[in-house]
Amino acid sequence: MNANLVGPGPSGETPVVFGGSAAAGRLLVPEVATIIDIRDETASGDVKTFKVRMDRPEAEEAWSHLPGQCAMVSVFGVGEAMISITSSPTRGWPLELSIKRVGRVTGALHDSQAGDKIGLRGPYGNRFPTEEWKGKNLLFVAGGIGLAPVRCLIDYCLAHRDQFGHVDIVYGARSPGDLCFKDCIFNRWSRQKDTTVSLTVDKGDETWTGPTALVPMFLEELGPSPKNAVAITCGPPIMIKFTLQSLAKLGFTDDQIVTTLELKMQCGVGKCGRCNIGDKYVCVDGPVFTLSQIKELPNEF
Amino acid sequence: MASIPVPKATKLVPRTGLGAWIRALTAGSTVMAPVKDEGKSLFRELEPGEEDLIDLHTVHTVNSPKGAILPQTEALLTYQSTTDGEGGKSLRLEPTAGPRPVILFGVRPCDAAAVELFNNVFLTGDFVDDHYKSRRDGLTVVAVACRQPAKACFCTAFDLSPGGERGADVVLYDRSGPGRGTPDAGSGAFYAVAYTDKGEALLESSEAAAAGVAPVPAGEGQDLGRVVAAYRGLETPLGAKLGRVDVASKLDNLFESPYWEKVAARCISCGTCTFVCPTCYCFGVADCGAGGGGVRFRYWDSCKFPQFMLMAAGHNPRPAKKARTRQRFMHKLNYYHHRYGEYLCVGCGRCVESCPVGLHLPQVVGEVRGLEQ
Amino acid sequence: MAGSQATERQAREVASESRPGADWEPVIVAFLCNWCSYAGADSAGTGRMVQPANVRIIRVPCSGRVNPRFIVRAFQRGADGVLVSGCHPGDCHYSTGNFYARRRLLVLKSYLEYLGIDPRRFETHWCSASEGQKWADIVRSISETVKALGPAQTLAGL
Amino acid sequence: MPRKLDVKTLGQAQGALRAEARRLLTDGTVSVFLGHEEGWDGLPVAFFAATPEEAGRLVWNPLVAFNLAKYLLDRLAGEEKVGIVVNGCGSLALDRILKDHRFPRERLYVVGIPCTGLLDPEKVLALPDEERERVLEGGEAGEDLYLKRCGWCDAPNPVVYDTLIGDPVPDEPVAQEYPRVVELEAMTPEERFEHFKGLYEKCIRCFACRNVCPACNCRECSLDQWEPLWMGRSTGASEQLMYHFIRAFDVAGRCIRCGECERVCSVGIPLMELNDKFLKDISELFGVKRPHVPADIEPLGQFALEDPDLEGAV
Repeated sequence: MNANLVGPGPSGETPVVFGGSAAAGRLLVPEVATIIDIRDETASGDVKTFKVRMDRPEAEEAWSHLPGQCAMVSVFGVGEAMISITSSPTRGWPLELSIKRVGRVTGALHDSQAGDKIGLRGPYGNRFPTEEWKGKNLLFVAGGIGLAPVRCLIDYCLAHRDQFGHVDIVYGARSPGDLCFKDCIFNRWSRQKDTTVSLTVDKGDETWTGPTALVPMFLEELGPSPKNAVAITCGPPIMIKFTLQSLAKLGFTDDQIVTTLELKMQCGVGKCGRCNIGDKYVCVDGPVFTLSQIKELPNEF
Repeated sequence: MASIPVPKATKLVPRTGLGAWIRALTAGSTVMAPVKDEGKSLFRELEPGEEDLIDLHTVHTVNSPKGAILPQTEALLTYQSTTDGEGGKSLRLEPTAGPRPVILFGVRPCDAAAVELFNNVFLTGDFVDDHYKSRRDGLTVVAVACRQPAKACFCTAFDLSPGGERGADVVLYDRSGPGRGTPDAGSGAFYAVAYTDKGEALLESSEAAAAGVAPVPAGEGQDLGRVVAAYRGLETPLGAKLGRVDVASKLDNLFESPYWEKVAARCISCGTCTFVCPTCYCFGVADCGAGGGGVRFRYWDSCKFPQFMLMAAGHNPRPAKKARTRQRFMHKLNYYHHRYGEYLCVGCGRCVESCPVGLHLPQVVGEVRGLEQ
Repeated sequence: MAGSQATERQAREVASESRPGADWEPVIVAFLCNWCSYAGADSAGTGRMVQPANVRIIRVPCSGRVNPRFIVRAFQRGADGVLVSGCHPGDCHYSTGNFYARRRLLVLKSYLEYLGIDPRRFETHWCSASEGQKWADIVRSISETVKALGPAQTLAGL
Repeated sequence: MPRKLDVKTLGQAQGALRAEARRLLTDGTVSVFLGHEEGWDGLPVAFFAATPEEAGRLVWNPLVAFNLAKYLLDRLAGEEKVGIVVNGCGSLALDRILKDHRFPRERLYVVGIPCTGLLDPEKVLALPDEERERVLEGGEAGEDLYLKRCGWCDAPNPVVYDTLIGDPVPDEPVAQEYPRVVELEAMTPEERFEHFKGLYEKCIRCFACRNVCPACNCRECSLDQWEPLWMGRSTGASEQLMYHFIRAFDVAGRCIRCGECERVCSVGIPLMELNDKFLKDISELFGVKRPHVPADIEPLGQFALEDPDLEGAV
């Protein structure tokens, strides 16, 4: 192996283990996990859902995440990427990660098969403040792959159905083929009591009988009430931008709007100094922010 | 001003005994020290027999000693994946073993203080970076007080001093006190003051005694106090010009200032300032390997590089030099201050000396003071 | 850039095979022009000509495609020798690619020597599709040369 | 038609430069003028005058060592016309950018000033105060105070300009020699290998040498790519070898021998040892007399049927 990996610094030629800290479970060393199933979410295959399990049962037991949190996923030889966890903690293992093919790590994941080994560490980041939402109506607004982090939250809230008021799910994608989690949006969620699912696409096809509208416009047409409500939104930046305007038109205040952010991350634990917006690190202080929190941050995003 | 800790031990080290003392230290640890290299002074690992190359005269090594706790490239783990006859796959991860203990010999008080600023990042919060921690735990810092601060020095602008002990286990003070001149112009001996248990152990060891590290002669105690105080009271040239840095809260309102565009125009987006800086700690993580096995390592990265924030899908939140330049100075003077209550700078002056285009922190501090809110 | 990705990957895989030992065999990376030399190597193979198995072939569209950094990279990743072979000057499929290559590689060869890399580890040849025998001779000759020189520890070991 | 302004001294040149920049900014010929101003510590730093008043801050003295041409790449977007001041080597840098088609000549107004030599800022700063002032006022300076590149300069007069300030200085062709390369060539391969290894090991890979180089002007640098990963992100002699090879080879035949890479290297790596070898070889192999002067087609961008053959060459 390359002898150059120590660089100008103390050479590790005769390593002495001290302090007992060289044991497993070190911060930046992932757990080994296995991909047990891969499912295409979209017609074009650019989004896939990976079901993964950790190889060590103790590690699975020690793991506990809450909606909004993320996992650092490794493909060895390629790298690591921060991925939002798509499955609700109420559903246990295997963990589900829905991933769009965008770069090197996600590309390598898309190229892998069931049985392949990956690395997993986390969960990282804050979470959606669900305990603050007790008794409130929930409005979920998502676009495309933006449903991934929200799906975990929706399942979590529906598992604790009695704690919340009406649940309204507004979801859109570019085309019917780009709608993710078809089982959830067409079957599972709308069967829950007091839950509505409203779908739209930018451009329909011969199979599509539903509305064709951009998510923000569609949302304004639906006209959900801001009264005693929280809006959770996630999607591509351009959709978010206009959705926020639509929500404001509908009367939602900045405190009533929650979203999740993403930036390039290398450590996920607030050390590498990369994912900051002002003095906040998205990895440890986020990814979940209310709109009023975001407005306090420098406009660099 | 923070109160001065009570010394754990004080000794007298003859200049002629330094080599033997360091040789004794090298036996148990890796010693890193400033070494003269073709006109430049560089911090690097001392090979056996190089004790006499140690350069205690040049105030600034070109590089900072931060590599001792955050090497420019540091292996985090090794991985090896295999496939058995039936196509079953397995992956083996081995965290890298802890490093050898390191003694940083002859660092300046500013660089010693910088180590403490790393602690804020790597050892606090919900996560302790144990790769860092094992290096930090194994680190002993022997600082040398500055007889004559360099032109670019401004540690005093951050409440540090040429004789300060922050981050140091032992500080060596030339017995003759601050002053001009060549390395040999000193008195031929250092007062060695240990401020920590680690430092005390270093001074009290039998190896130290064998090298001539001796008790301070009776009756010289007052001189020692006077000498140490003189070092602590020393002013720095640029620090005197700059005064105490006090721009953290002012910068809260200057994120959108057109000033950043102006100051950034000169930047050439190299990483010199970040790499020579003793307090810049941002890093990246990458894998290197072939045939299913390899090493995952972290490496120094720089917010000055355009790719620093580039995301996989192609979005770059800081595509312009303006945003990147602002990030570096805001990080040091504002963001870090918000998070940890102090500035991410120790005033060593390396950015002043090394920036190819003369764009550095004291200048920015001075100019920010003059900006309208 | 898919081509160069493949190139790098191959160079790495090749490199990881190179391990000095008692039964050490040199690893030689050969960049062969698709139109002449690759076909030449092919005809050497189909003609059952005896040739040592040390050469790992990477097919490129033209010797002019061979960026000098490919060659340094191969050495850096542990190759013991590198070979570039293209059409004879004047016979380039793209009419002039190998003339450009000739200039560049000439400069490179001198530079490798300057950097302290034994120039005998790097050869350039012109070999046409019909010259199967010449290819077999080239392979034999460079294999023997590099074998005599021993493992190129220098760069990979840096 | 180029303008010519008569001056006798450096001080007059500075005055004429300010006046010319003021004129250009006032009549709207240019919207910004690239020059130098006095920095915080007295050394000139790059300065971008945007108003006629700001033109008064421009300086011209023997310490203006920094090539400005590369800053033009920051101003590619837009239509604005840019003014720039160059001396001899500065104009080579500018010509490099122009010949590489990286900035349109039509958007430039070039003020040229013949050069009588540049001093090494680092060395001048280290002088005792009085001596420094004397030298900066145009007094005699020892040869060792000059920038290394002045020793081999054969282009003291700007090769591109619209206005020339002062008379061209006597232009004696300097035979290009590469003494350090010759010295290294005389060593054994093992000695050279060890020598360069030491050089790679010292490198902190800050990219200052790349970023300051007027010939390193690609839109996207291959060294920044991840796919393919030309240079690993780990540091150490091996990757640094790759870095310095790629950097030097990519400017081979286009290097203007300004030595800025070497001057800005904070750890003091003599990078011209790498660049000069290419210059020397290109000169010898292909008969190029001044390989550092930008040409319409660079030596490695062309070929000759009678080029030496390679096959079997050792």
